[in-house]
Amino acid sequence: MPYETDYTNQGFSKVGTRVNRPDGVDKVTGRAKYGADANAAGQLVGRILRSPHAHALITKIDTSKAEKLPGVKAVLTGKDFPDLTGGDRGMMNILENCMARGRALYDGHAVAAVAAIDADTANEALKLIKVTYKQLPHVTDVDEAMKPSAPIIHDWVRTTGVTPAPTTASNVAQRTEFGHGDIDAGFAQADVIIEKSFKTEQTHQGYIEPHACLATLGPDGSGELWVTTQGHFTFRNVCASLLGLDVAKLRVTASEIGGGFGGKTHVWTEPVALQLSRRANRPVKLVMSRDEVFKATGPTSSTSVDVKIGAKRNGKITAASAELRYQSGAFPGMWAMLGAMTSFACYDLKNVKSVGFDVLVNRPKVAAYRAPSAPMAAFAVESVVDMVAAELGMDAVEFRIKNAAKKGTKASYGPVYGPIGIGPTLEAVKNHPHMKRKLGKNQGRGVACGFWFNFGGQTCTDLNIGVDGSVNLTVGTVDVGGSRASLALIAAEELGIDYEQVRVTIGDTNSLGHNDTTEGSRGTFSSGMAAIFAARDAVEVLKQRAAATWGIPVEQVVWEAGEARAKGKQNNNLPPLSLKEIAAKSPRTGGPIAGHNEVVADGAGVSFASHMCDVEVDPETGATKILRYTVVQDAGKAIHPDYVEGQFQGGAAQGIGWALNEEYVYGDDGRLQNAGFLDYRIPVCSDLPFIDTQILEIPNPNHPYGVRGVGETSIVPPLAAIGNAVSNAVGVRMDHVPMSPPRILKAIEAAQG
Amino acid sequence: MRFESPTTTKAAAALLASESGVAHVLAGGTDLLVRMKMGATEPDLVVDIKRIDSLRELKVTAAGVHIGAAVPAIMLGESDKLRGLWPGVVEAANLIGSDQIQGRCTVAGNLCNASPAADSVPALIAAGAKAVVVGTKGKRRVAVEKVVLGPGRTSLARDEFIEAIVLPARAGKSADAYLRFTPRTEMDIAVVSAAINLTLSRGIVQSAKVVLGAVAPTAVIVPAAAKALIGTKLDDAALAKMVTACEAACNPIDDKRGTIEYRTKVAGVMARRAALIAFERAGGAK
Amino acid sequence: MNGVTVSAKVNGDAVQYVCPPDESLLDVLRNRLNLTGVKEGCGTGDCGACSITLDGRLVCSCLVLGAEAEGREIGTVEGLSEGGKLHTLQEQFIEKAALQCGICTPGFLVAAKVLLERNSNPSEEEIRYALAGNLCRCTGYDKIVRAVQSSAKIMRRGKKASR
Amino acid sequence: MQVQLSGILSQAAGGARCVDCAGATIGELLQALLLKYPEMQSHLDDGIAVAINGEIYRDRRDQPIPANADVFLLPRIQGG
Repeated sequence: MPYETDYTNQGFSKVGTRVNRPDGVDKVTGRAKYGADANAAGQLVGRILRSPHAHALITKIDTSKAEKLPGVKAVLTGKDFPDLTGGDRGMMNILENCMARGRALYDGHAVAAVAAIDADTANEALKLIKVTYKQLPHVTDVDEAMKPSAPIIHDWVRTTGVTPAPTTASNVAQRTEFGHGDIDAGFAQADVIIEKSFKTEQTHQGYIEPHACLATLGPDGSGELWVTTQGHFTFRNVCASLLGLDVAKLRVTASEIGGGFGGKTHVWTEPVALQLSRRANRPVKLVMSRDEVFKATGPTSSTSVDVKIGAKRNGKITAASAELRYQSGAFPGMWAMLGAMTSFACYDLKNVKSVGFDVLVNRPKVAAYRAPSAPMAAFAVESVVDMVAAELGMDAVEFRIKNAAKKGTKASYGPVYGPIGIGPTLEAVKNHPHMKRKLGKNQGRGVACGFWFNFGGQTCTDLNIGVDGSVNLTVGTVDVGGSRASLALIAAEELGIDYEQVRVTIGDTNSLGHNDTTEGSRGTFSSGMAAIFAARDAVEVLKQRAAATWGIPVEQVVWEAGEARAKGKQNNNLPPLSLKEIAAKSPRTGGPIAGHNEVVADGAGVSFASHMCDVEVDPETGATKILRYTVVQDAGKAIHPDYVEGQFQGGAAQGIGWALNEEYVYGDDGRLQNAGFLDYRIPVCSDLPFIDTQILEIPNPNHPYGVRGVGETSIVPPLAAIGNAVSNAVGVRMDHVPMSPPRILKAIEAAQG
Repeated sequence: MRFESPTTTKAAAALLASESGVAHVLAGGTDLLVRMKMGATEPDLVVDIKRIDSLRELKVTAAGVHIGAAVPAIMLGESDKLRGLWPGVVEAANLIGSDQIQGRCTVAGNLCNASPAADSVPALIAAGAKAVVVGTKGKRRVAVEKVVLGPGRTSLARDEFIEAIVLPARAGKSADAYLRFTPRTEMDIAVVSAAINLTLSRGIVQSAKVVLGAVAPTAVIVPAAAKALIGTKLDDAALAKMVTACEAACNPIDDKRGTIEYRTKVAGVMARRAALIAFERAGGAK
Repeated sequence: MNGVTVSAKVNGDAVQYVCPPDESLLDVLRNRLNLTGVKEGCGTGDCGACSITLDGRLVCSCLVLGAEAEGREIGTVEGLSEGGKLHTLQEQFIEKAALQCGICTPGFLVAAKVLLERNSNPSEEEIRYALAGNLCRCTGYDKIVRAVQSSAKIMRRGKKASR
Repeated sequence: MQVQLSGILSQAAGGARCVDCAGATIGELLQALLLKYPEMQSHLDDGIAVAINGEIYRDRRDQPIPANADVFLLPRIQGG
């Protein structure tokens, strides 16, 4: 049943309240089951052998000794994964990333896998596999990889997006360009032009739960996969396609997910676990170790970005341009394109151009990381925005307000904006008490803006009403951060019943139609939309049952405050029927009462945030302390404010880690040197202050409640906000993230000469 | 692998002596278990020394301090008396990892792990600590700085292990301090560190010991830095001289945790700040 | 590899298990005693997700051998609630929305419980340093610290009332 | 209507940043576009997003396109 998605500006009684999450008790008692918490009778332990080399030909793999080890039930190498992709390069890339095919492309690339009766045997078997490598020249730096002399990662890659189409291989997989107007003319009008280059290092999503799955695949081609994932339906489709299975015969169940942030939108070991299970005909549990997570799952790009912005004395930007070089690891991605699209999205620009280059290097395949690619572009752009403001002698916030995009602005990536929140977030920053705090010695303040698209996508939900009037809502998006609570609120709101009466279940792939991966801040937006419509669907049934009970036409029945009411004078004698009463009678009025909805929840509504941050820098060590941090973001409508704030705070904290300390450190040998939480330094509790939040609600016209996605945008401004704050504190422009103590100290000393 | 938990030092030494393969002593296990997990070592024998009663003793007396090899670092911080006598040693020991690590790790283990960045080692050396080493042939006492030979290498024989760390009696008007630099506030390995132990006489530094960590293969005693402080009230000139001496004593490496230049520069900064803290603790006034 | 037979107490109950001598207590708890509330985030003592108490001391169970636990008392998240009643910290973590994905929550709860037993009125800074061994990637720690603060307050009030 | 093409999509249209094309829905528009520019097929296979008056639609081929709408074709994007 199609429903109108337009914003209805209704008053809410449940939505917007801070209720306790329904899965809370499970999660504070240790009962909630995550990826590694499931077991099956007769299960084997799966382990993966990984390349120690950044780039090498695999000339021979001898698995005979491993196969003979008692307790080993299956050994696989690349040849055990036949090419069923039918020439689909994208699928082949996924397959080759799961298991090398003749060539190891990065330190940590899988080259063989075993399944054995226990961990000790599996580990022993890995040692017995003899791999003969012929090392090849490697490249891990994005700028180096673009040079003509760089070793070529894939000989089949031709740069797309350039004319004429090249005929020789390159590490530049794609050139993309966005923008409008005439930047040369724009820069010619400028009174001030600032141009600067920036670098950012590679970071990982750093979810605390390593990838884990329990795979069962029988000789009949039927299988089960229990897995920690953001998208069990996508995993099902990809695994089925790579392994030649019928989609419907592979049931994938999403476990509770211990963090994803984009990193669990892609398959890494799951096809291998299934193939091991098929070979051994026993369930296989495969859990990654932490160093495997760092080495062989998808971090975000390291980047190199040039930005040029020109403005008139009156503070109006006349032109802006950027060239963005993003490495995508050993396989092509779209990461520079996203950087190019988002870089100037906050501003109303007549002349703008951004060019992105996606570059291959010998590092793990890059995956999405929360508003992928936007933070690095924002770091460069928002730094230059500050520099231009300073050059003009203008307040940096005022300068941003003067140039902010608004309804009707043609976005730098093309389309024209509807109602958006960048202006209001900046006004909120300007008026925030944070901005009035007096700064002390060695302290600095920074402000920055950020943008993210948000997605909707394919969504399918079921709503079933029990005979006692309690409601189960089954959704196909995973709960990455409290969405069950938000969705239960929405269902309760629509049905007019208590929040406590609703339970939300994450359905497996065989209980619902396809649901897109929970990415692009779509969980609450799209499943929320489908929940509204499924509830309205159920309300129609409830009204019919009430009409039948009363013996009146259904047109005379309305649904108000959780009960069916008979309208019209002739029906005055009919007392309302509550949902509970109708449900109790349902076995005799036509059977179970349910609502259902499938929708492509497009129109997620773009999202903007402005952050402010105060830091203190120790001028002798280069150490930065975050003194105060405030997030202002447009949520459209905050269904559950606690979890909206939680997204704001979590994104900011990840951004702070990225800005100050987190980075992949590669040695000259192309090996990752810090594949662990000790030397890959995500912020600890004592590193951070409380993170203040301010939720703005500028309704999204494409959602019945006005909801916008909120999950990602909060990681976009921190790099730049802290970059601006540190630069203001030390009096030197920081241009390299992370701004680790050695980098800051070096910058200070360089400036002092 | 065999796991043994003897109840006497004699039995422990005998076990170590009789093992022909790879044998490890297990105290807190916070380094050993990580190495086992990473496959860096595959022991044939692990000897847990925590069931030896005498090794779990922490004795703080006027004659000196006895820290049993199985005493977790957190217990050092729980002793007000020890904190009063050797604040630098305690703060160094309490910087080894999180509260979770503190509940397990020991200063003897921190020493035997022989990492150039070990937190407690510079403080112990500055304090003049000695290790009581026990083996099949009996006991010997050795200065802490003689235990570590280089990264991962100690001077202990196959059958030997540390029974206790002992600190000398404390002179009046003396104090120590330890500072390290880490990018995070907690859960980190020292990029560079400095321990200072001072004794004052009439407000003037009478004796001093300056030890740097993570700037060379082993902790570095810097006599020239100590000399710069002796006879002063830590005036700016004395401190500058000490900083120069510290920088000169540095022989660090470039690695994922820090660069040569950075370590050298910050070693001096840490030493200067630690010296001022120790001076104030000892009752000094500038 | 010959197994080691161990008798210990877990959450007050006597247990006995046989484990290989090099197996971590974390693996014993998860795989032999089915206490999967104890989580593995790193296996090297850097994340705190496997936090437990061992004779009352807070430790990472990944850095303890199962063989070492002979005669010891082990406390895990599964032992926090008493009967049908959640521990105040558990209630406050839910109430204050101090968890998002929840994978770090068991470790935080055990660490916070040990903190509040030692210090019934910790400052914000004391809370932050006491919990620095527990990594959380979702929340930015804000609501976790607040939940510990409110728990401490409630527990202090409870103690006064029961006097 | 005038359909604007971003980035790599314009390459498939011989470098044109803006092309003339008709269609009452996204589906019809893409079909018409493909007839005109067969090279567009690989991009359609990879996935495409259509911005209509600023709102991005990724999957809804039946989405109507109002008259005089601002229509912008983008490559499909990924999120975290």
